Amino acid sequence: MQELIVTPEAQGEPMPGAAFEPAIVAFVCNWCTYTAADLAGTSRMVQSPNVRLVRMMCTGMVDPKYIIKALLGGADAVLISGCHPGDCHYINGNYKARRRVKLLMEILPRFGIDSRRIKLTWVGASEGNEFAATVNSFAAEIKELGPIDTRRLPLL
Amino acid sequence: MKNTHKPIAFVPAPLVFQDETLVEVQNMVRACMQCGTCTASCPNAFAMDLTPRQMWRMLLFGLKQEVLQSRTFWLCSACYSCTLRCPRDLPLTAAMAALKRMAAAEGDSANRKKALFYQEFMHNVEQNGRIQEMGFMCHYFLAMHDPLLPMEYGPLGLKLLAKGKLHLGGSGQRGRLGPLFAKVRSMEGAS
Amino acid sequence: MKKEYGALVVGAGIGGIRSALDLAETGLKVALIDARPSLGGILTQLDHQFPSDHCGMCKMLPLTQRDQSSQYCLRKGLFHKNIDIYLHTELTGLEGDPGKFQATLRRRSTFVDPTRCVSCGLCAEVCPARVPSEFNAGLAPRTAVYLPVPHNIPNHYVVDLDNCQRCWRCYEACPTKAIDFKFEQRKDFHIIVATPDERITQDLPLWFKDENFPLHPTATGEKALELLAGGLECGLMLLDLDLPEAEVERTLRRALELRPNLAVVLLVSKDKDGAKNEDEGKDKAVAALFKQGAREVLAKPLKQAQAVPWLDKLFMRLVSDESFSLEVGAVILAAGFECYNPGDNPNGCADLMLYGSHPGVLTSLEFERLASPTGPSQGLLTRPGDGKPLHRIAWLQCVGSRDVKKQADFCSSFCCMISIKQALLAKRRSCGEAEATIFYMDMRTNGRDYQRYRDEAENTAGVRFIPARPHSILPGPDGDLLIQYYDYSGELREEVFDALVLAVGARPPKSMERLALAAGIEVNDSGFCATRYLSPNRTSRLGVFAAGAFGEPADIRGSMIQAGAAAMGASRMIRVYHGPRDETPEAEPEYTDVSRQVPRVLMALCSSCPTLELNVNADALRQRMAILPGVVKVVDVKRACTREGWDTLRQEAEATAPNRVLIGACLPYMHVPRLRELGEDLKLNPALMDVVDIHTASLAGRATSFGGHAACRASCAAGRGEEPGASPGVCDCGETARTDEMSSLLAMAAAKLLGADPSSLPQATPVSPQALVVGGGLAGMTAAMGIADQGFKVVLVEEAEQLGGQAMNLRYTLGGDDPARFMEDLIEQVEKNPNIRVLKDSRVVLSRGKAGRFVTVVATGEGMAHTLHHGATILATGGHEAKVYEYGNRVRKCVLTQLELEQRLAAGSVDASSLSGVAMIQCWRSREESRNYCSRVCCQGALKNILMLKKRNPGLPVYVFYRDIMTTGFAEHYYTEARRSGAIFIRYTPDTRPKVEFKDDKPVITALDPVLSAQIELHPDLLVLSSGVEPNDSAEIADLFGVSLTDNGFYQEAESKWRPVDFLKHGVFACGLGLGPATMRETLLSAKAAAQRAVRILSEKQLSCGNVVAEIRDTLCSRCGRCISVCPYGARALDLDRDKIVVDELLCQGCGSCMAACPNSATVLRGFRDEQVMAVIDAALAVQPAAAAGL
Amino acid sequence: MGSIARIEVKDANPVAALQGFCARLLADGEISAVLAPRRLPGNGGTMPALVADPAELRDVDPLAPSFRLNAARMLTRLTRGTDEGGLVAALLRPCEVRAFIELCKLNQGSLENTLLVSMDCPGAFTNVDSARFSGNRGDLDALLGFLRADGRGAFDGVEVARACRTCEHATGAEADLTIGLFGQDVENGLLLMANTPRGEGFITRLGLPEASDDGSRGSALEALLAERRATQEKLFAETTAATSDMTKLSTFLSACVNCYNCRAACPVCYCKECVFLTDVFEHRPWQYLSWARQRGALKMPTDTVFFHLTRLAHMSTACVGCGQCSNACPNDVPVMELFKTIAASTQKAFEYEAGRDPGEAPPLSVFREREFPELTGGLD
Repeated sequence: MQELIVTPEAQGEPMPGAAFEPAIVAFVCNWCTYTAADLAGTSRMVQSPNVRLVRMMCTGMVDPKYIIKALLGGADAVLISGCHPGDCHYINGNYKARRRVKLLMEILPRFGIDSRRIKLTWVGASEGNEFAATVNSFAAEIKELGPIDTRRLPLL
Repeated sequence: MKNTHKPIAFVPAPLVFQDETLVEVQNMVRACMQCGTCTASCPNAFAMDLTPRQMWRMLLFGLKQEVLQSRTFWLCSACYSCTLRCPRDLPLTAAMAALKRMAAAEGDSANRKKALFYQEFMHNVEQNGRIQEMGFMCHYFLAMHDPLLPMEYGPLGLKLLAKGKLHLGGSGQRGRLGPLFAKVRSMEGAS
Repeated sequence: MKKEYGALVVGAGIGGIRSALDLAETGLKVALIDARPSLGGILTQLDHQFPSDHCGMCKMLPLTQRDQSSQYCLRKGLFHKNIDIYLHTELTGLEGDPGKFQATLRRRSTFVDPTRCVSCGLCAEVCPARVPSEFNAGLAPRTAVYLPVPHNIPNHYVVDLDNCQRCWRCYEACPTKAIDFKFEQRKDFHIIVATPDERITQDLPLWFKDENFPLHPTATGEKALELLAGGLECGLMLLDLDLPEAEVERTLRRALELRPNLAVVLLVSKDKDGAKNEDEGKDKAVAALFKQGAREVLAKPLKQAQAVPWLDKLFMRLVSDESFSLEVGAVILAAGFECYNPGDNPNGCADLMLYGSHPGVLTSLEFERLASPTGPSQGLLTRPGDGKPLHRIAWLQCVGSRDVKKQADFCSSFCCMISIKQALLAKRRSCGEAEATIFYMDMRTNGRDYQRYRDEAENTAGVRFIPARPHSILPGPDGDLLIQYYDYSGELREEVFDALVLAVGARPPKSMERLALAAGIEVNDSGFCATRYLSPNRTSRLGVFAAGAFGEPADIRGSMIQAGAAAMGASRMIRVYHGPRDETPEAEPEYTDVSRQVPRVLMALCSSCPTLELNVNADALRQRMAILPGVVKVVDVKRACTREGWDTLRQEAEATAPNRVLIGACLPYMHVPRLRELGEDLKLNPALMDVVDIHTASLAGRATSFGGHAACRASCAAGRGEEPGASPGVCDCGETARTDEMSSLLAMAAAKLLGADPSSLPQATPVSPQALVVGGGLAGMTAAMGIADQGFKVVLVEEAEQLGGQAMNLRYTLGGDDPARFMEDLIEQVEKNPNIRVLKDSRVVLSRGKAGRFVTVVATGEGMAHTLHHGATILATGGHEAKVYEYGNRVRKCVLTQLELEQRLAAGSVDASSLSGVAMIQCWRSREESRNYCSRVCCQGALKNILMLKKRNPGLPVYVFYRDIMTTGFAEHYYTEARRSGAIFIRYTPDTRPKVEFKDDKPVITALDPVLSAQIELHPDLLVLSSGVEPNDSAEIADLFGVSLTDNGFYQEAESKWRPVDFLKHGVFACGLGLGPATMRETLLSAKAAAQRAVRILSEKQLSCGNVVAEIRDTLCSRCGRCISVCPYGARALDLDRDKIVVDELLCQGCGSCMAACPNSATVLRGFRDEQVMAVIDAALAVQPAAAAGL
Repeated sequence: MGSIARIEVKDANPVAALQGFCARLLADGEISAVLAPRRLPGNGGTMPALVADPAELRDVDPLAPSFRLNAARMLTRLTRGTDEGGLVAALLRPCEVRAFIELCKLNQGSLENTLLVSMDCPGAFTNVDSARFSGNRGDLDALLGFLRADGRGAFDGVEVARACRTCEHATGAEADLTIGLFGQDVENGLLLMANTPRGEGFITRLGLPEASDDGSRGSALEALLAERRATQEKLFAETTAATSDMTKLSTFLSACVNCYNCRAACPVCYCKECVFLTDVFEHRPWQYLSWARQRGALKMPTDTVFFHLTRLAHMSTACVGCGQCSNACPNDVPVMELFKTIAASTQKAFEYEAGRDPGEAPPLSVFREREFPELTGGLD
């Protein structure tokens, strides 16, 4: 029986007293930010465990429907992180990402999805500490913001 | 004394290479790239009317007379810090000394007067084997033909006397440096 | 077995990497070595580079055949199929001749086994040594066992033996036993001590008793030789010079015959009061013995505190270091340069600049580290020491450059631009509040876009440029700096600054003498490698080439072009001596077509790394992975990174015959190259395999301690009063969180693999092995020769009636070469070369196609039209001297341009001796709004003419009005010569420009001399204007080939630093004056670099595209054209006659912008289809962190 | 404003006058056919028809307040690619003109091959109501009554569609020619105004008598627009309140059955096949099961809110507010209200107005180096 759900506890009641742990999907570009993430990982800058990195070739590839899919699929927040403007391996991928996130920032907050749940940031290749700080502070901010209300919705 | 050099207009001399003495000094500073390190490192620059850098510039332009009128090279007390720091490795202190010699030889009466101090000083050392301040001062004041000059140096002289710095007279070293001066003269003669 | 390589590249900085890539992409095997333990040279320490103030190193990576090389940030590391990288390795000898060199290399061991080290950092925590870190330019300390560069992957620690205190704590602390000092080999490392001195024979055993080396003291040489003859496994022999002279020499010779690689150390008694000549005798003897093979000298009398560590380190060196030799066709030296250290003496300037004594005085490299997020202050610009934020910063130029007294009569050419960049960086970091001041003599911004960069810094960002040279830097109030300087008008100024950055120049690397000796090349008087002006990429030895900044200090763009030229030289040398590459390129491995099969994923978890078993609930993980959709088997593999581990993986894979393979291991980048092998064995396309890093996840939320869950479980159980080993119960050490994270990482990777597109790639496009070169000037001809000599056909199209172009107007060069004869030889070679077909008086009419398959129509003078099929195009349309119609130029006889003067002097029509005075005006109508760039050649042109004039008439007064003399590199020497010859240089600014009138046909020039602030009036016979360089009209050529131009009409290259001769449109390259103003030397270099880039395409029989490439599902496409405008590489076009949008697989770099622009995914990116990404998002969210699941 | 001409109306029948106007257009050699609303036999209301023979113009009734579908996509098919079939004149409502301009920016049609004739749009009834309005079945008096209401037309209490009541682009100034209705004595004459050079050319060619706008049209228009903006504000407020969080949004869209009719009717949704119909959204059984297990329960069909949000992201910057989505929705989901509200804010954010200017590039096809610093917290 093929089964995507991998945590038996998923159905059962959550551990008593366990605090809310936000689930964050991060779309990171394969060049600068992924290097910073590796750097943060190998030099042990403690990162919150509930950020899942989805490696894209460039932030210019992040389609608005991925961000909507993540938020509707139960992600409490979405982080899009790419190279600084001018560093992009594909010349101008990050400029496109900025416009698409601007469009989503005009649409989704009107439906009660807090604008702080979508974050666009630039992280350079050697900014391991910057990446760790961004991820940690983002996770803390979302943790305090609370779970997104789409998770309970039967309507996907 | 602030740099009172007033802007002058000039037409650089067409062929600058006839005057050998000028050429000799020019060759010392020809490679100057006007970086200003010499002016900046000179402890006496505050008192100079032309900064050393401007002087080298005028020298290269062939403005011999204007250079000789300035006091800059007389104020050089040969501390060699400019030569030490010049990024073009130019013999700047030697150039200042050459200018002093040139001023003493060809300069106008004012320059010759300024050279008197050095000539009397050397003459006194040659005679006495060491500097005899009293003898040297008498000769110098006589040569300067300026009755008021001793008055200016009066207070300084008394202070030196109090400290026992003035050697009053009579010394066992008379004429001892004679052969040295002779040798130098023969060498200068030959060069 | 001696390894064979096409080329050996010495030095893996950006110059070395560029040369290696340029060669490797043409199919040659390259050995890339570097003395440092890490890749990237000085660029690992620089995060921002002018003129774009951004990094961009990854743009060097290959564009076609992308999957043969690494596709991630170069700071992490480099992998290419044809490049083997040897780090910590030096060249010790080079014999043989071009085509068949024997290079002997010595690899200094790092004492850390790369397959075991998981870079957990425990060894560095216990190491007591503290040494200034080279990576952070001495601003922060590092330990003796350290991580050379934080970003590299795989990131292994390295033991720096020279600073190691041999306390062996790191050896004990290492959890995976990766550090190996070879203790066990001490007992059979026999040491023979041949010395008559009893004191030594008694002391040594005492001193070394706990070092457990077997010692064999012998009184005479013969006894020592007997021991050796008796088969003693001897590692070291100490030979005392107090033995009779002849005996010492005989013993040494015999010993080396018996044991060729025996290390012999001479004991020389240097008693203080010994007579002088006795020492000389000894020195001569020692020198002779050295020639015979003695290794080192140890001064007697020996002291225990000094002898024991010395012997330990010698032992470790002898045992662990290895020396090996390679057979190579050509050698490229790219050892780069080192920054001048103001602190070193004799020629340091620390006393003047308070460097080292005042924390506020930094070198530019230290400032760079301060500004870098991996730097000591995590990128905050604060003063080392008291941490005061840097607000008022001063830069001082030419520290250690342009300084005869410091043996540096050259200009390092990059420090001016670095200072401007750092000033802008400081301003941006402080949102504009920081005040930046640059003290300079000549601001050398002579790159094509550099003048605009300086203007922007000066006018918009507000950086102050002061033409003065501060003389004394004094400690100011509360830790600041007091800087005194005389400004141009002679006023003494004094300002207080927080920090002073010394723009340090370039120095040859410290190992330069050893390298020059080893490679047999000559060094010029400044210590850099000697290259000739008209063959700039060659060193003095045939077959050995100079790349990057090794020949002459150069900025990144210059290094890249030099590296490309060196690669071309090497590639031509290899092809000439090896003949055209006969062996066919290995056939493309054919993979079984699995597109019809249901996806079956084999998941292999590398279970051996210590953190996995301990920190994660491994069996829960395996059980969850087994029920993932598509996963048919989950297997454990022990140490996947070793050969045996890999074999077990292969057997498992052959057994289950999956059509997807997912490996969970540490350091994925190390395994990715291996997938290619696995793919060949399993006949499965490597694109259907993936490696995911589970090691970092296993450490999440846990510092570095390796207690792991077992220890914690015990403590948890104890805490709850149960006896240890009871049922594992709930424990809060985060094990469940880590298991969740790891299973979601694996689930995500599996989901991505499930959606991978198994259909075969679009078939490779055959390449027509011919090149088209447009423009027959110096650049075009050199490029054509470069390609033709490597065995490819070239068509050279020239508009004019004969070849030569602008370079024909030159008569002599600064270095005294004869360009005219050089051009004649070149033209003759080009016209006689069988591979080159020259079409004169002809123009390109039409061109279509893409990299590898261009079709161009060329119309010749007689009206004939040739259609040519070619794989690469080089645009070398060149430029000309700018037309200046002011001040009587072209009207009056007494006004010339520099070029005309040069031609007339050479032809003798201008007789220098008859002249009474010459005036020159530089930067005439250059570096101003209409032509806001420095034309780079006119300063050198002016100096050339001055020196020629002065040679013929030393007394001739020459006055030069200039703004900044742009003589970068070794041309600075001629600026000094010109001044020494008597030329007077008068600086002017755009608003105090010299005025020119004419009185009885003679120019009269009035101008202000800023030094004397006096008006000058000159009456020269001749006025010479430097009018600068303009590109030829290439607008038509540009849009024929689909490339763009800058606003000044030069070619707009893909990236001004990292791809200086490429265009964004792949397959089209540019070189020569068309790219930007350049001297003959630079034109030759850019032409050779462009030739090598073209050969990169022509050397492939067919060009296959990368795995990640865009495809179009035509039925869904409504031809709206949004994907065409959004593609940065112009890889998509609307095919009008078939009314379809088509993708050019070669141009497409797989960035995915088109996919996000298309609303109904009519265009998809292989490997990142919408379903795949959405499945990955689902998998990421499916694993709810336990607490939140039930909400 | 270009030159103004006057269309004579004989025996108080403006429809016949416009039919005559179309006949004169057809008579002009350059125009090969006219696309105009034509009355359907039987149930009343009009559908666009491509009339080539002037005789067939008799049933053409551009003034009828019936707006069954947005003709913009029709016109793109007539004008795609190079000019094969000669010029087509199109009598369109303003929202249809603006939708057509947006589609031309996406290379779906071309402005060169058509003469756009628009009018002061009095609005139209929803499909259901328009069938019951006698004016749509040739009752001239009812139609005249409707026209005289200057955009506030109604019959026995039924007003025009809500989309029209909140439309502030009533003048069709983006077309080549505009027929002036507001504030005119429709029984005697209509204005014809030229907005573009091509319009000017046709006016002179048609030789209609000169006319001058005595300002009555302007004031009538001003009054109407003020009213419509007020209703628009009310609509926005109402919709924003109704969809202020995801739960409210899901109830707002709960009647949706993923029939994607709103996408089919929408003129600016130009995709051949919506991505939600392609294989991208054909989920495997185990996907549905895992979503259901994750949430406990799962409304089928899925991807409803996802579809509407994605469609908002794709075309909210191009939405012209024509209301056809609500018109086409079988389950009366207030789609128009949602899309018009969101479109207003996204277009304001990019300072872009759909259909305003053919030369203005759509927001997501243009990217600049330095913009929207607030998005990344001023990070450069």
